[in-house]
Amino acid sequence: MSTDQFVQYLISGLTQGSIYALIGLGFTIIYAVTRIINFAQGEFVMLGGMLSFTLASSVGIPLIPAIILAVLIAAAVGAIMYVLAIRTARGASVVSLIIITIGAAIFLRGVAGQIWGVNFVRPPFFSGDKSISFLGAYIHPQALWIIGTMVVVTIILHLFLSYTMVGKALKACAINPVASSLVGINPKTMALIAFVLAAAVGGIGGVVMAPLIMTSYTVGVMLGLKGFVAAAIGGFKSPIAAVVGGILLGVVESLAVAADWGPFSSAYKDAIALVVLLLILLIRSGRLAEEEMTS
Amino acid sequence: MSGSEILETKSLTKAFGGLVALDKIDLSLQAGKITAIIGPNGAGKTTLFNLIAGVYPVSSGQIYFQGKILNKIPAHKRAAMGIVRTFQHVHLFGNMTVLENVMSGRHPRSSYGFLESAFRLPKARREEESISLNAIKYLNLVGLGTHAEHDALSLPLGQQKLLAIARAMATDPRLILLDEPGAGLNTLEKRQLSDLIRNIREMGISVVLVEHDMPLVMGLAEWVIVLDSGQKIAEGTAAQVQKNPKVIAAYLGEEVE
Amino acid sequence: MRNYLKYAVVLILAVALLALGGISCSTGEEGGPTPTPSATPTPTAAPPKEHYKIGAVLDLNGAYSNLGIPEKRTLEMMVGQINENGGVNGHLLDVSIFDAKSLVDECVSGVVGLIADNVLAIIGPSSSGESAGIIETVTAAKVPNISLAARLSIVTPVEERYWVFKTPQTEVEAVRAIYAYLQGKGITEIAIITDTSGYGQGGKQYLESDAADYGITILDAKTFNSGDTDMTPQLTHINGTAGVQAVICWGTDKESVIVAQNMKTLQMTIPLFCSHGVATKAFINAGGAAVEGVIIPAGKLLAADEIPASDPQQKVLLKYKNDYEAIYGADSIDTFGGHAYDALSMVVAALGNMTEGLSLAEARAFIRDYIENDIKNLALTGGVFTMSPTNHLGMSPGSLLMYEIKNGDWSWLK
Amino acid sequence: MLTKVKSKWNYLVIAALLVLLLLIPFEWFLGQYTHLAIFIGIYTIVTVGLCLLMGYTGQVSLGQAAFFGMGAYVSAILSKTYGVNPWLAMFIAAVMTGAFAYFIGYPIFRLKGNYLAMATLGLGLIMWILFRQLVQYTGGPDGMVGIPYLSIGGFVFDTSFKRYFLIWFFCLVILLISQNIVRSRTGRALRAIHGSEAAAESLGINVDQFKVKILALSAVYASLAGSLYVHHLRFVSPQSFDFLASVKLVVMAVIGGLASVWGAIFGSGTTHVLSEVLRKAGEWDIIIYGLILMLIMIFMPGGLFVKLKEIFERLRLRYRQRGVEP
Repeated sequence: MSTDQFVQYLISGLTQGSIYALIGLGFTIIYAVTRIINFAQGEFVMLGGMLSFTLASSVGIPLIPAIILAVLIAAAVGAIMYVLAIRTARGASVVSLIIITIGAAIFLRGVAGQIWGVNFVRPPFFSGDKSISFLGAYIHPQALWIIGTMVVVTIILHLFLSYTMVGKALKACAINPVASSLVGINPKTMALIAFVLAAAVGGIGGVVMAPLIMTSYTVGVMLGLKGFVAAAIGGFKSPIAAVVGGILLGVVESLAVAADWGPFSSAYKDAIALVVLLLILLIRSGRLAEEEMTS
Repeated sequence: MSGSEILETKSLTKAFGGLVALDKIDLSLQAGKITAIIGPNGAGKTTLFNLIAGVYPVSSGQIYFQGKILNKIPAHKRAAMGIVRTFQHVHLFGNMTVLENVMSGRHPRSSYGFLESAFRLPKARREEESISLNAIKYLNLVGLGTHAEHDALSLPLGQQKLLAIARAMATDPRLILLDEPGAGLNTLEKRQLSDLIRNIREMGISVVLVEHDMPLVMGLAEWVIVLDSGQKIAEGTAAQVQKNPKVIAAYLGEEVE
Repeated sequence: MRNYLKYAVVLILAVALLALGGISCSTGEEGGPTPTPSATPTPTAAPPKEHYKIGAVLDLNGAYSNLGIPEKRTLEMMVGQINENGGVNGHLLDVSIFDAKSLVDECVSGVVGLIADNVLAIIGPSSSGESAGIIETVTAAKVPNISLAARLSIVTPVEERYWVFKTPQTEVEAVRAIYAYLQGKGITEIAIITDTSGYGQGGKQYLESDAADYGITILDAKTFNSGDTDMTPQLTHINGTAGVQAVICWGTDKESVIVAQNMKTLQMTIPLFCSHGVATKAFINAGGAAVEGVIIPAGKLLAADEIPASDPQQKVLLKYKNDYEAIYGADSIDTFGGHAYDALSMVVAALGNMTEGLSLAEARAFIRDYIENDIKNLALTGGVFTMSPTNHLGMSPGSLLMYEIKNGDWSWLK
Repeated sequence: MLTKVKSKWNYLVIAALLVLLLLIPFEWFLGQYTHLAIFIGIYTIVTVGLCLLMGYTGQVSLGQAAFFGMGAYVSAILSKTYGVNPWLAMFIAAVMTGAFAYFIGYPIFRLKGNYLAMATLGLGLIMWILFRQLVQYTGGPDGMVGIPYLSIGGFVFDTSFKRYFLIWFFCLVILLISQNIVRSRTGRALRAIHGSEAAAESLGINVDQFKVKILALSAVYASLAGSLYVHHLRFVSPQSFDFLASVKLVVMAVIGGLASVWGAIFGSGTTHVLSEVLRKAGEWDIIIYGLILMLIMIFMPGGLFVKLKEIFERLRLRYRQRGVEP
């Protein structure tokens, strides 16, 4: 494989990785604060994409306001979902809450299907369709938007969690809900904020990735799955961890296609990626166990 | 068997990455006695417990139980040998009743497995019989017989601690390690606790307790070992260690509740 | 406060249920057990004859819903028309449509349910996997089934598919159409990139087996999964393979667009050929600039207006196109609805020749036998059908045309 | 409470349910739903395993469909391609799946919490990919048709009516076995692990070993269900064992009631009856399905079975007070 090709594989992996990371971020935020694996995260991404399409292409609002509006609506859906479905479930175990998010995902998908129909669509590109040459490889301008957005969102989240009052409260709640509620942090409010944040981040992701990978009412399933894997590799620990997980997944997938020895054709790329990642987890697990004991 | 050693450690050391939690500790505990391990926070008391219980491997040195070396023996095998411990944060099984908690303590003293239980084979029925009989016996020992059917976590903390001890006793131990049994108990409950611990000793079982509550320790312990920042700084009878200047120094600033 | 919210949730459910009620009622009417006075053209006060019950399992949700929806619309439209004209020999048609959700289990359950409802024949499902799943069930129950899925394996080996027919063109015709075209253009060295789905693997199988017959060699073969969002790595590999003159992609429309998109990004200039599975408006609309110049084989429906009157299919193509677009809007037509049109047409043809008073089993057997033996040179949207005991597809060759996408529309490469 | 003091009431209810179960497949009763009832039975078997694993031992599995699929495919391939006797094939499948689960259990259970979820999910996906890609054995994405029926001597289970009784026989036996397990020393050990691994270990419970054993047992259940599944449908395709299938299984386990063996029936039953009822709703079905799923969890987070038990208890007490205990 020539260096040009290698660079191309990396670029592709990085782009996909950024997509997975953007989705993984949402999983991480909600999990950290509530211990819930939110199976509706992929649907937030779907909403972001579909809304930006409707607003920009159908309604004809200029791109920027359309995007902002789309993200706001997605965030609102997140809030409504938490208030109506999660908070009303008093005394529900985490598992039950996870099932609620599954129900919500199915519901949102169904509604989206009714609103937008079953065909897939593509919102307008942010800055054209002319691919850019880079070290003998090519990259689509929208891909740069995706990577950029991922980086910016991650940094903002990181700063938000580390330096703002609310952010710190969220962190505290993530580390120890009981203690933080004793010092006057209301876990319910924190959970609400987490859902809104996650939905917004998912929405943003959906908005930037939709022009490149297109969107339809069913994309939430696959994207959600990839995002979950990304977040899980990162251990649901921090935004940074989720990003690392996502990039890792993307690059390994891309290289798995590059290296196609005999039986391990591109048909097995996902399997190869998963095996590699599981091995990483297992190797790390020893150390993780040690950490648990000391902490 | 009083007089002989139930537990011995030789230059026992445990390090987590950089920090040394226990540094070359030599201990020898008399069988059938109540021994207390005291020391300020972070002295390494709980680490010592975890090493004896086998929660994590020793870094260097040896632990002997009734003369047998313990280092390589996995935690779950030690209960069968006669070592059992309780936890500072009670660690009861919330998904079981009081009685079931104690019954699960009979695990090392019974042997039937999946097959026998799946098909209710005679062996299973026989053992279940004795399991529940023994469980009730130990439940009565700690005076919780009347609460058998309640959910374990519905009990007040005092009784939860007693239940934890009953559960440990159900394994028919030779040596029972009690991690801060007195923490969070009121005076009355503490008195009950002391009585219970003495009872256990009367049954010929060696007791080791880590405890912050000095009055309780001094009232109970026949032998006291003092740890400070991973080192053994003193041991002896309660009266002796109380006068020991090192001990006093170690406890300066530590408010003794 | 919280109880409030609970009530809110309940309210939503109630609304949804009402809506459900509405939906099922409305479908009920379209399925039409109750003939409206205007719809019953029986001047003599003869008692209305019992309805002909037909079942359909279509994917109204999930991966294949973009096939299922036009199929459903087509069936509802046809049933409406037929019943307006007094049904078949005075029997009103009653088509009950089950949602298979693009899932095999759901599909089988749906079919079992339909059979329990004593339907005379079952139309659908839309995907090859589901279709394979119901073969055992319909065979055991002796109910004729007309599949709307692409794979040839659905009707072969025909002795094991006694009760199963299908209307869409198979991957075999599509592959041969493309290869013939390549041969004409003198292209001999190609790369293929195929979906790992049943549809894609079917295409791969025949692309590889038939290549030699057309003097074509496959230099690189890559795959992707349904739902993948980036084929750049595969295409990079293909791009790095010397001598590739054209790429053939075998998948459904969304993934195919991404392949086209990625080729453009990699600035690959060699032509891209896609399967007949991408003949949807969404492919063009969402594909935009990326799919300009993509060449595909597809049914004549896409060029209905250009088909000469000499072509036996012309009439039916125009009729279906105009009727459908009259209801669902201009340019709403696609070939998948056409497959449903063909399937129901065959069943109706059989019913039209069915004698009165047959038992359910007899009626089912009659429909099967009629389709197998008496569908001869029947021109429909997919092609001209001539079924036989050895051929349960029976499509005459040349049912597929080659199209190139030029400024946002199919243009027939005559 | 109910599990202990077994009053006449409980026996009455159980008897009634059994009679109901017995009558379902008869034409004059619910005959046309036999197929549905069979599916409920098959999925109940998988769900029970999941309840033991998740509800009692507290170990998440997002890849249970992998074992379900292994059972299905091994049975299908052996009995169709190699002409092995279906019963033998079923047995081999169960042993293979159980052993497989046992051996991957050791590495997998070194992971905890969400890492474990991730690992099981990965396992499920990998198996699914294999089912799709090993075309020469599995028939690929389109699957295999023409898998033989089960039969005893000359008696062939060639109708849904016959298979109904076969499958529910298996289902009830497995429910009883599981019931015995959870009410035994083993069951206490499993619950202890769920309660506190440290405490369990300190009481001499070999935590790791119990985990892999229960994983293996749940895998065997899933495998048996898979075998019954293919010999019922006489068809198998990878799609029935994808990620969503694993999720569906977890959903069944939870809405039935994770910490109750008998809840499995309600979990499997509800999901299947729901989608059957909703199928008439056309495209709207999944919207309503999603809503109902949420409502069940919101109003009975402990699962249907727990709720039913509460209601039943309340009724019983009321009648007790009225003094009309039969």
